[in-house]
Amino acid sequence: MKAGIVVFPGINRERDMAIALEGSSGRKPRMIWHRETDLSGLDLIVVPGGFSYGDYLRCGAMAAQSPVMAEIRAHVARGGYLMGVCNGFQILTEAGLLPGALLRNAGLRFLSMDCHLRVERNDTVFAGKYAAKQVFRAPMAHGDGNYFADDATLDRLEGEGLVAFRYVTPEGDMTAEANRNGSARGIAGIYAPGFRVMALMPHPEDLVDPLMGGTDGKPLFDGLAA
Amino acid sequence: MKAIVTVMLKSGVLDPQGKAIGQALHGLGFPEVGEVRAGKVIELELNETDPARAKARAEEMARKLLANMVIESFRVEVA
Amino acid sequence: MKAIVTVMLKSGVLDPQGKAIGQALHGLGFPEVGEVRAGKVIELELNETDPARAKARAEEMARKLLANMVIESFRVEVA
Amino acid sequence: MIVGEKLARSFGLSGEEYARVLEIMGRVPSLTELGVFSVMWSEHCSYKSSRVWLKTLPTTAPWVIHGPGENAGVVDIGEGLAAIFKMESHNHPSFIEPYQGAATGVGGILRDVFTMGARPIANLNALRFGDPSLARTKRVVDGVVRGIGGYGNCVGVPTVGGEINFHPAYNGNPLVNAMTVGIARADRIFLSAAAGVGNPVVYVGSKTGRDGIHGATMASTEFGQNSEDKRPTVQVGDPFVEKLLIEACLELMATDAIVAIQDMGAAGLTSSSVEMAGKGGVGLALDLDAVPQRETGMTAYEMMLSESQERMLIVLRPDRQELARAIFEKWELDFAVIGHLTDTGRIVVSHRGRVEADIPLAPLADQAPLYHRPYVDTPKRAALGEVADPVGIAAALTTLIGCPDLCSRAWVWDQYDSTIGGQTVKRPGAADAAIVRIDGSNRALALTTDCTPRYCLADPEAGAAQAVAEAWRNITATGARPLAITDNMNFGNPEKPEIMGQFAACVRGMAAACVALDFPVVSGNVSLYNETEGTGILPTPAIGGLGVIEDAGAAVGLALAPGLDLVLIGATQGWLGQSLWLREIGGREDGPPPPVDLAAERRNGDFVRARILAGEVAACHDVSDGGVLIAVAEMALAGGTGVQLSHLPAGAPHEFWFGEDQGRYVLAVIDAAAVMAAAAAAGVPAVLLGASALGDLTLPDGVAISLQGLRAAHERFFPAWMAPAT
Ligand SMILES: Nc1ncnc2c1ncn2[C@@H]1O[C@H](COP(=O)(O)OP(=O)(O)O)[C@@H](O)[C@H]1O
Ligand SMILES: [Mg+2]
Repeated sequence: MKAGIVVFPGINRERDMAIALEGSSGRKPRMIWHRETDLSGLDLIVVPGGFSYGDYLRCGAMAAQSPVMAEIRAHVARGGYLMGVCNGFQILTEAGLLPGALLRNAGLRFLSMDCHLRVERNDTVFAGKYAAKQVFRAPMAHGDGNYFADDATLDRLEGEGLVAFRYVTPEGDMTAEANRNGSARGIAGIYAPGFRVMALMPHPEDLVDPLMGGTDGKPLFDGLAA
Repeated sequence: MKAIVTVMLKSGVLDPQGKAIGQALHGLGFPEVGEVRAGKVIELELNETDPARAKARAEEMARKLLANMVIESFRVEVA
Repeated sequence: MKAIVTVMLKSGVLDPQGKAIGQALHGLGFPEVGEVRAGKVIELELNETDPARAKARAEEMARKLLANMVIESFRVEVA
Repeated sequence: MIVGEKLARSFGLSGEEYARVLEIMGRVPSLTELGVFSVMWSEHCSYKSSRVWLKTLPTTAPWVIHGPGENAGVVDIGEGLAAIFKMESHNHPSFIEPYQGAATGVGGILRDVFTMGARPIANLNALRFGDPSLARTKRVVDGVVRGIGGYGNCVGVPTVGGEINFHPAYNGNPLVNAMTVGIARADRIFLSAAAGVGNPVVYVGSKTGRDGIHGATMASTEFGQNSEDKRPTVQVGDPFVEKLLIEACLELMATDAIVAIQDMGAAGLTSSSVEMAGKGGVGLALDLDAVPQRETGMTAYEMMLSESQERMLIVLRPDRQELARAIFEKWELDFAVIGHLTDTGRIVVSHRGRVEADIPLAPLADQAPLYHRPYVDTPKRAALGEVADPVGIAAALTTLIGCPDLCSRAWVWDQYDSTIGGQTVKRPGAADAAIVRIDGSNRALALTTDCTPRYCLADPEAGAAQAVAEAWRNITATGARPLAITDNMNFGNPEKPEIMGQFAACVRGMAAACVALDFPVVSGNVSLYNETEGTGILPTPAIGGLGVIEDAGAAVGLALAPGLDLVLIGATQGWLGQSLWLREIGGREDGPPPPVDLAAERRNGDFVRARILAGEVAACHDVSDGGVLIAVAEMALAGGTGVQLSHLPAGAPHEFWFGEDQGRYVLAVIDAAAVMAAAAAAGVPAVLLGASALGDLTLPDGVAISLQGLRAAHERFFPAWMAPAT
């Protein structure tokens, strides 16, 4: 897939994302400054991590109002793929492209450490290179990753199979300890209906090189490379 | 005019910050403290002289940006 | 009773958040917005029936914990 | 305000210094002029007490591109690349407002590095706090850690290492030393000397407010009872603007527009403009009406002294002004031409049609005060003599590994983004030095900060040498080649001869170690007057070390795996003077610190590095605080692997296992015999300690200590201390 990475002021994991995408696809992704409006020719748009607009007011709130969001909506309406990571997840929920919201971490502190994610379904382009229920490691680095949605929304997400990844122990069990930021039902990432839009809080893009401690994140990007 | 927009988490949304503040206040010798809710306040100078219009505009700002209606509610005062 | 403590940065202290909100509002078509200041509001349920005492206690809480008096100031309302 | 000696004194100038101002000016200075002199001649900006000593530090090596004197030090790391790095203190602001003080400290040191053309790739910090049993200490630690994370995480630079000590001597004066490392092309380094009469002087970044006026003066005086009054000077940082400023500056640096560039740090517009013009030997005309202002009615005095954050001053090629403006406007930053260079040799500041300052630059710099302050040597400590072991090895190990100075710092680094950039090969806690690869290369930097202040108090010369040696050793223990250091000299009041004696001896000790280890000083910072009501801090010459390893994949960490032999490199005498064992178990801070044998340090380190690069070493850890058994236990915990110790020391067991003799490493190897033979051939002492295996940590006498119990003890302190009150 031809990929583009949207850069809002304050975004800071765009280079990590580019390295991961290029590592799997062999193609350099296009960097899209948030004032650009031409997204033609792209199959996949990625909204990466960082602190867009300083995370002031609410994480992702200001970026969600940016002009490029209209183009992103059009891209999704055309059937294009969209992925949000960390701040990208926050931006997509603020923009209403995904349901729910990301609240302050339950412990009220920034969390920077590896977590374990369970692949809830592997019949999507994002998770297709993982095994079903596979557990993989990913670094997380966020202050506001506590996924919230009302019960009806959560029930709908589960009912429609839209939960992408959950925080689990290395053995694959959901425990309070494994769910450090306090997310509702341990949700780390979700899909929009149709499975072409996906966002998650942790950073698989920072674990695609044995030198950096592992390649657990690589299957995700291999899936997107096809 | 000045508009003051107060944004609070909806009841039903867990407020760990409010809870932590409550616990800290107990620890500091304020046993009379019951439930605590933490929110945001945004004070806006508006180039606008009509209170009703100022209020309507501030409410529009709150709906568009200042509050996230999935988790928050807001109130606006003008002065 | 209920006490509402509003905590704002002192005037003169840089308010990066207020500044960013102001710029965003301009971009969203609210040119009438002038200076924006962002602060916190803490709503406290108090097991206390005397308004004067409630206010005095909430002020004490603000000084001790809720406000950082180095850079912030606060006001208390009781209801 | 009437300008005179009284006002000058309140600005921190002495009577003599004010007399010199009168002489240079030939008249009574204006308020703005007095402000300029007072900040330029403050200890913080002029280094008036420390300069004569700093000059004696070794600063050159074939790989040093720029030593001290620029915004940061620059070393050649090969492949046409340079590493640019520096450490800087934000001690006083962090005591007054821990979050903002620490945050703006990180912001300031980042600017020192990217102003030279480098993209910052790593942050570190060196922190000292007071007695953990004080509520105040807890608030300061919490605020400082949040502040460092709040700023560093937002700008997107990984925080990869640091150090933390506690001691009551820091109760009223915590130390917050922040270090930034950046990478630039060696032929694209930007300097601060202004040139080209007529060239525009441009202000970029955030607007100016009344923040931190007289911050540099504040950093040059002791705290008294009324330090609360100094509070309005606290600045607030905006890491979001800093991030934009980094990107905008790097974008501009890719063009040929910049003649000179300097960040506005302490003493803001004054020091940046005076230093740029002074270094370039030109004059400067500034028009303050053009300065972007956040507040109304600011005076010239306020604008010249404001320490508002996230601002830079640039001298541009005139034909590139519009190109530069477009870049800063794209990044939504202020951009204003506020003056131009002249041939007058003077700085002339106008505001609202009036000349508010007109000062000759040469005497402002050349006649800045320089003091040979009187000093007395620190008396040598009497030898410790025999100290009996009251508790036994196993109990001491569990106590020590859980004490505030040795317990796990995971609570701290878990709040710092250490992986952003996707280049962090060894994260905090994984190795003695953090390893950060250079994007697009196989090469990596090894980074560490070190100092053992209790050694420096007992013997400043040996203690400072030890700090440099430990930094060198931490880099060596990963397999990297140590290249250079930055330092942050934190001391008490230099007007006291005992304090000045500590300072002088520390510089001597550092210099000796730098020479012996080929590890020059390329940048640094001095923070004096760290005293509250007459009580000074421990002398704390914090060292930030940088090394390079050609193949990032060859770097080793400290995590143990099963099936390896543990070999101790370096001689062990069992030195308990100033050891943590003596303090935590013996209840005494006593005796001389361990001696530093620089020749042995070098020999042992070069031997260890060669073994690592030959692929003979699976894990390596230097022996420092707490001694050999602590080093072994840390390796075991990091790898989740037990150890069966077999070595029976000749002397008292507690001296062997907890002594803090220097120049030592624990290596985990597959072929101990080969390593021991190579050591013997190289004249390097080596002892087989035991072997790793799944299970417990078992002492030579068979006493088993469960890793689980050890881990619980190790990880308890910070989370328990910081748990919200219930
Ligand atoms: N303030 C801090 N910030 C980040 N990492 C830290 C901090 N303090 C300590 N560390 C990390 O903890 C580990 C152990 O630190 P330290 O006890 O100082 O090691 P050593 O004694 O070997 O120098 C190192 O990886 C160090 O970088
Ligand atoms: Mg160290």
